[in-house]
Amino acid sequence: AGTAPFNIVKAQTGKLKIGSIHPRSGFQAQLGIACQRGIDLAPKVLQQIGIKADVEIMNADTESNVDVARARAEKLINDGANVLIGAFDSGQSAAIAQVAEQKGVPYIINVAAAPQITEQGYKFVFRNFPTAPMLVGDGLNLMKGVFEKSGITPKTAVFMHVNDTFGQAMAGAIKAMAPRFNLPFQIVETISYDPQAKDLSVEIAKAKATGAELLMPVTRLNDAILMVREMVKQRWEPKIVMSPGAPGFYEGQFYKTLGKFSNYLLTNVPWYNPRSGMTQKLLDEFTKSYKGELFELNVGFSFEAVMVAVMAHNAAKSTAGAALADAIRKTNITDHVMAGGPLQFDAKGQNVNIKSVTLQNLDQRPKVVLPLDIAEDNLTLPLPSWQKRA
Amino acid sequence: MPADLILTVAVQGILTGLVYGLMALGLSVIFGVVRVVNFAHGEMMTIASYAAIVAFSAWNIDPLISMIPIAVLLFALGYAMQSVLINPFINRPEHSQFILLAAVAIIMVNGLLMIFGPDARNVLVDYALDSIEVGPLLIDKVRVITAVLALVITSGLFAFFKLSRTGKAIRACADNHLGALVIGLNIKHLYALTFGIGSAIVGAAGAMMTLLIDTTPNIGPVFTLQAFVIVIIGGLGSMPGALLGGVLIGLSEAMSGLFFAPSAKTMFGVAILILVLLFRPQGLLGRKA
Amino acid sequence: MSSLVLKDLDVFYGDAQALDGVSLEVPQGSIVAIVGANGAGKSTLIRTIAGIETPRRGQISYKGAQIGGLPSYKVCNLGIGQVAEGRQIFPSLSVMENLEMGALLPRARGKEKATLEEVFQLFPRLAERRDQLAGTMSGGEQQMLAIGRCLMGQPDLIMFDEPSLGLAPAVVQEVFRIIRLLHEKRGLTVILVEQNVAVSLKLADHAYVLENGRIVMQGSGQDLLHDDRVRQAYMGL
Amino acid sequence: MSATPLLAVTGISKSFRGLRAVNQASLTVPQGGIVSLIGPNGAGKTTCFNMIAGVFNPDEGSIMFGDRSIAGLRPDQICHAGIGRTFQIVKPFKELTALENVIVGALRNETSTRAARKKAEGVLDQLGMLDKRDQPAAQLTLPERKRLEVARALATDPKLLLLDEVMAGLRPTETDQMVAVFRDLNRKGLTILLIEHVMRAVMALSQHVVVLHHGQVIADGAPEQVVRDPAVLECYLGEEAEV
Amino acid sequence: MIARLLDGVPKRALVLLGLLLAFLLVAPLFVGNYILSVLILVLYFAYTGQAWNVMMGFAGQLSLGHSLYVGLGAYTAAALYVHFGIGPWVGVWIAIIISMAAGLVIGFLAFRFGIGGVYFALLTIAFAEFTRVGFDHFMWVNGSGGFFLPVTQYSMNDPLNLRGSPMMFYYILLAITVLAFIFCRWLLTGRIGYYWLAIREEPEAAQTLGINIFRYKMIAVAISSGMTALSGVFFAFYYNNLFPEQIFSMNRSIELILGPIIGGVGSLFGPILGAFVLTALAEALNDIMVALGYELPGVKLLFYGFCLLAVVMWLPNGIWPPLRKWLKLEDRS
Ligand SMILES: Nc1ncnc2c1ncn2[C@@H]1O[C@H](COP(=O)(O)OP(=O)(O)OP(=O)(O)O)[C@@H](O)[C@H]1O
Ligand SMILES: Nc1ncnc2c1ncn2[C@@H]1O[C@H](COP(=O)(O)OP(=O)(O)OP(=O)(O)O)[C@@H](O)[C@H]1O
Ligand SMILES: [Mg+2]
Ligand SMILES: [Mg+2]
Repeated sequence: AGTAPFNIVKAQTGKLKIGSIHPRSGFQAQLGIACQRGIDLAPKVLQQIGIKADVEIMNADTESNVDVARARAEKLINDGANVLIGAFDSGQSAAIAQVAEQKGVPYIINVAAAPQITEQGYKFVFRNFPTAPMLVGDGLNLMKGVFEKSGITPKTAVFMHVNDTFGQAMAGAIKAMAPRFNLPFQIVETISYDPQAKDLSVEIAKAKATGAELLMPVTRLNDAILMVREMVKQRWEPKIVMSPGAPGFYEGQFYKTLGKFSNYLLTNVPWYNPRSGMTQKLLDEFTKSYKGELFELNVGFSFEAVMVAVMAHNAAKSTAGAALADAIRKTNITDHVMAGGPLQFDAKGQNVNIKSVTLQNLDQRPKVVLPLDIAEDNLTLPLPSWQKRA
Repeated sequence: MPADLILTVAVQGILTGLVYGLMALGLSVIFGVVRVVNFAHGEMMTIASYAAIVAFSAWNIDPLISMIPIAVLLFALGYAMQSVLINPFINRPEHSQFILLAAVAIIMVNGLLMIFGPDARNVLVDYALDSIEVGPLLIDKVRVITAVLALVITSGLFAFFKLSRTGKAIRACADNHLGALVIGLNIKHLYALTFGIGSAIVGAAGAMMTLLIDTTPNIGPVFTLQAFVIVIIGGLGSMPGALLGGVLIGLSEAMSGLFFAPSAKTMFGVAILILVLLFRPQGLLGRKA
Repeated sequence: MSSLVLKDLDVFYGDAQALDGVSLEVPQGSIVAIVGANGAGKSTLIRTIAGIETPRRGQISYKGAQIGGLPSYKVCNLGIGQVAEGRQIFPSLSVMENLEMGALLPRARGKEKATLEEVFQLFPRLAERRDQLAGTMSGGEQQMLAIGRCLMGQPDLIMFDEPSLGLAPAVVQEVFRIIRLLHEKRGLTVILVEQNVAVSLKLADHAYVLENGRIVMQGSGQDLLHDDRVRQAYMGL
Repeated sequence: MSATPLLAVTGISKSFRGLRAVNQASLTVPQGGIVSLIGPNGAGKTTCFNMIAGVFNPDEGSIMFGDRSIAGLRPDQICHAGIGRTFQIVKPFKELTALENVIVGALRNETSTRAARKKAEGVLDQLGMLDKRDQPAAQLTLPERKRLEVARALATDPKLLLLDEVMAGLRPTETDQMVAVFRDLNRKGLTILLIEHVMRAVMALSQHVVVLHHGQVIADGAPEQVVRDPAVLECYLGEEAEV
Repeated sequence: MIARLLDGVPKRALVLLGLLLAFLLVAPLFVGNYILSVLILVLYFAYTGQAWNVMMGFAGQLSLGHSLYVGLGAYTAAALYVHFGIGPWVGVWIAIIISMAAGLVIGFLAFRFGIGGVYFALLTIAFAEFTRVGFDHFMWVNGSGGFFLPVTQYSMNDPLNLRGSPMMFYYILLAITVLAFIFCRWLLTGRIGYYWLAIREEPEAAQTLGINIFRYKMIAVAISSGMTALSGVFFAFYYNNLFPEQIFSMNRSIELILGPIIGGVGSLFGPILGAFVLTALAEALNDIMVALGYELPGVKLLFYGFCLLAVVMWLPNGIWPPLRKWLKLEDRS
């Protein structure tokens, strides 16, 4: 239905046109640009590791806006994109998914955690990123590991989360799943704050007053910075600060801004496998191209999305949507960048093998401390006093 | 709930509120005279913040000092904006002015985005994370400094408008455009001056703000909205009103954050706004038109 | 000596021409009346002299200097004051503040106190109401305020645009008395635009008749007062 | 004069922040009459009008229209009761044409816009403004706008018309024309209460004159009688009054 | 009634209007999916702009919080559909009622207390913000987590449930827009139109001519909010996911009113023209940027800002009045 009779007949073979669609302006610009870096590096790195990458990348900017995301997706497809990759944000991704599905163009979501997107019955939509429940499940599991390894078992915890789409998805998942995990602590207070908050002093004062030993934050970058700063000012030192799977603590800006105060904070999050050879290649190339920028998960997942598309193209030897989608569904990449099992998609198009790691900020950069088989450094707890830091 | 917690939060709320008030003051001054609602208010403040950040990162100048040249810079920007862009719009309908300034805001945001990129930037002075202990209370040092400065600037401005010749002439212009022409006031200059003064205040506030929060090109609208809320609560055009409004908002946000859901605290500010508009539309300290 | 000389003035509002080749002279220390029907362009003429409208063509000189195209604040500061049509007071400022505003011109600085006394003498009502918001005063009171405010600026030449409009007959007489007084006692030059043609011609040394933006007739006040055409068209006689 | 006057104002007062603008003023307008309200500037004439027309609530006193009390009604309700008014400081609908301005008034009693248009044209014609029908009100001169005020009010078919200085700024010849128009309307049954400083019009039109001073009625009677009243001469007309 | 609608409309205008409609009717057959989706956006903004224009352009009440009505409409219809299986064509009435109720509450509060101008505008923003934060916590529709409508493969169109291809959405929206145009013309040429304009121009004078200004302002708010709710319903079923942060945001309110302001406030054709111009401009800019290979984020919006600026500077009443003059169509439409 709905296709125009005079539409150009699409080329069935040849170069794979990948439409990369991210929020590169507007309030999510920072993250969209990080994703874009992973995409831009991909063809070169893939060639280097011997994967034929006959691709052309077409870029589009969603302006952090759902309507625009949808229109840009239409435009990319109209201009001949064979695969779409994007879009960091759940709302925008959901809008793009519909367009892709309708036009029969495979869409690989690199980052976006709202579980509903892969529950809506799409045939052309794939996601190489965990859903919020997956994130939380992994996050809680790793927590137990952290307690065990450090020998510190908190009795009380405060859960603080940003009240946006992502924060609420995470809060929902924690509420639903925590009972099943037999956690040693009790959540004595849940504090949610507005994503546009410019000041978290009240929130921290409130949290401090509970005397909790564990702080579990679900943040974005800016509020993560605000939060830690406020903790320093109010001299609140819980034994452990550990994010169950949210951005913020491991981002470049976080380290730049907070310096020594960024250290020892923990995040359980899907991450690149530092032991993987492919990761090293990508990392080298990244450092060369973007001096001073931090290599993090958005870059990794975006790179992998291109890899999936490229390998599917190589396998299908076609750029036709259905053939590509079939090939993507059959994806099975054991050696890749992100930690976890082989890169595969289930019937709903969800990669279920992604595994989180525990990151700890040490020397002002994120280091994998758990699981031990890929750990880069040792876990250091409890959180040292703010004022005594050198 | 422990009393010292409540007290700490209240004090913090009031201090923050004073800085909010200063920020809103710029909007109020401009509206009070030029009768133009500056929808690019938050964006101008963002420009000031970036100026402070550049001054700090390039020459290591403390924002509390760079504040002065930045205020001058913003004064020039405001003066120019009024004389070139806004002046032809003085007698146009509100929606037309609104679009003009919305367009200016779009240009500013995206200009900043192009120049500075989307990353959050900030200024880290060595006292940024210090606190002052007052009995059982732990008060943020930066907030105390900025709040005091906000009070000083407001008083200065107040005196200017009430006592100085130019200040009074500006008020006359606001009242009757043609009347001012008839008695030989240089309206264009006075309006531009006002816009400049309002912008200079915004500039000072923006520089200070870098000590409290991180700056991204997109934070403008939030501040614009907040400034509106404050100014309307206090009374558009009333200078003490802006401070009062700021304090009320700061305090109500702090208290509602403490006693209710922090994520809903902006609702309380808006709720106060709605109540004020309904029962005292001219604002708490505003004069009836 | 002529203090104000207009030569071949053309003024437009958009495409519509309001003044068409207007030339006139106002001798120093005289009263010049300008009469004409509604919409003839009298107010436009005054606004143009005051620098509020810009002429498209023609020259205006005052005391020998070219002032055409100067902004209004400069013109005012040369000593050309006006009591505008519709009064144009500052409604939300007090009477006192309104008067102060009149004295902001550089040329009036330092003389505020004395002038204020004088104004209050002329208009005791203003002294009574000094703290009332000007906008809440009656039409007549506002007219007095407008004149008072203009005087605060120390003008040498005052242009009155329909000063009697909407005033009670006694006040109208009072206004004309004051105009004459200002003229005689202070030697002010006066340009008077009035619907009350009979009175203004009686008062005037010289008068011009404006029709559709053109000067169609001129002469001494007395001559025009007895001119049949004028009597018929403007005085209903 | 008929038994019940059309408008009977008894003892109304109004204060603004301590200033007593109208003080126990009373006046009556008989059915079919023309009454003038005169007095020095600031005497409270417009304020009286505003109370009759529902803009202000009188602090005290009663206003009867026929046998109905109208004090405290809203302006639109006053209009529905049958009183039309003009504003001293004119308030035209600037972006609408002269005709459209009058149509708004005419819709008060007409059910269709077509009928209203027809009626509005009639009213404009009556006031000699038909040639200005398609000009936006913003482009009219002040006297024209004053006439537009009258036309708009007339189009609502009032029983009583309140005119606030509609002759100001007119040349004597034009004043005479307006006087003729009002005489004509009056002959057709319209009752008029007017505020005017132009004595030429007051003398020519009114059957009865009320003089207000400091918010109080100081004289009330036939025109010739009132203009000779020493109090009126002193406070309003001036000694050397030439009418 | 038809006679009244056509009263005073020049023949040329009718012909041009007919041509435009014919063009819009056949356009989907000739354009690709992308252009079609752009046209949908155009119609969407044209319709919503028209709805806003009733309040601002006709009755003179500046609302900067129209996203409130879009959001309420969208959430109501979507929630009814998801939770109770009530289809959009039933849900839309409830959505309209709820939006109208919200509009009437705001209107009542504001107009009873004599709030107007800038103050009214800011009150509308305040209410929209208030509602946004409220919906962030309204778990029945999943709070800030976002509310998702089920999406299925579009194998066939189901207009009854508003499920189907863009083509279907296009024609439905076209029909709605045309009806709204006629409806507004009908309003504007009638008693209510004259009364609104009078209130817009000079409320005090309007009142002395017997107009109950409170009532007519309330009617304007009710009609405008109700019409806007419909656009929200459409939004919900077209995009299938709703986030309070986006649908109630101030940016959306601004986006909605740019069209009519650029096109020409108070005219019937202004909102439509404005929607065309703005959407086309946005798309064209995008193409130009891509063609130039200019990748700096922000450039496009920057340019957009300059274009807006140019329009307001040099065409104070929007594009339509001068265009109308040029087309020699002297009528208010
Ligand atoms: N701001 C304006 N814009 C457009 N036209 C104007 C403007 N002001 C005046 N006009 C027009 O210019 C002409 C001259 O107007 P002006 O006000 O000078 O007349 P006037 O002689 O003072 O009349 P009146 O006795 O009514 O005051 C009139 O036709 C008037 O409609
Ligand atoms: N809204 C108001 N607030 C305060 N004072 C007012 C208000 N309206 C009128 N007044 C005062 O009430 C008095 C009477 O005013 P009003 O307008 O009724 O006078 P008027 O007789 O119509 O005079 P004029 O002939 O000059 O129009 C004046 O002194 C005026 O200053
Ligand atoms: Mg004039
Ligand atoms: Mg009066």
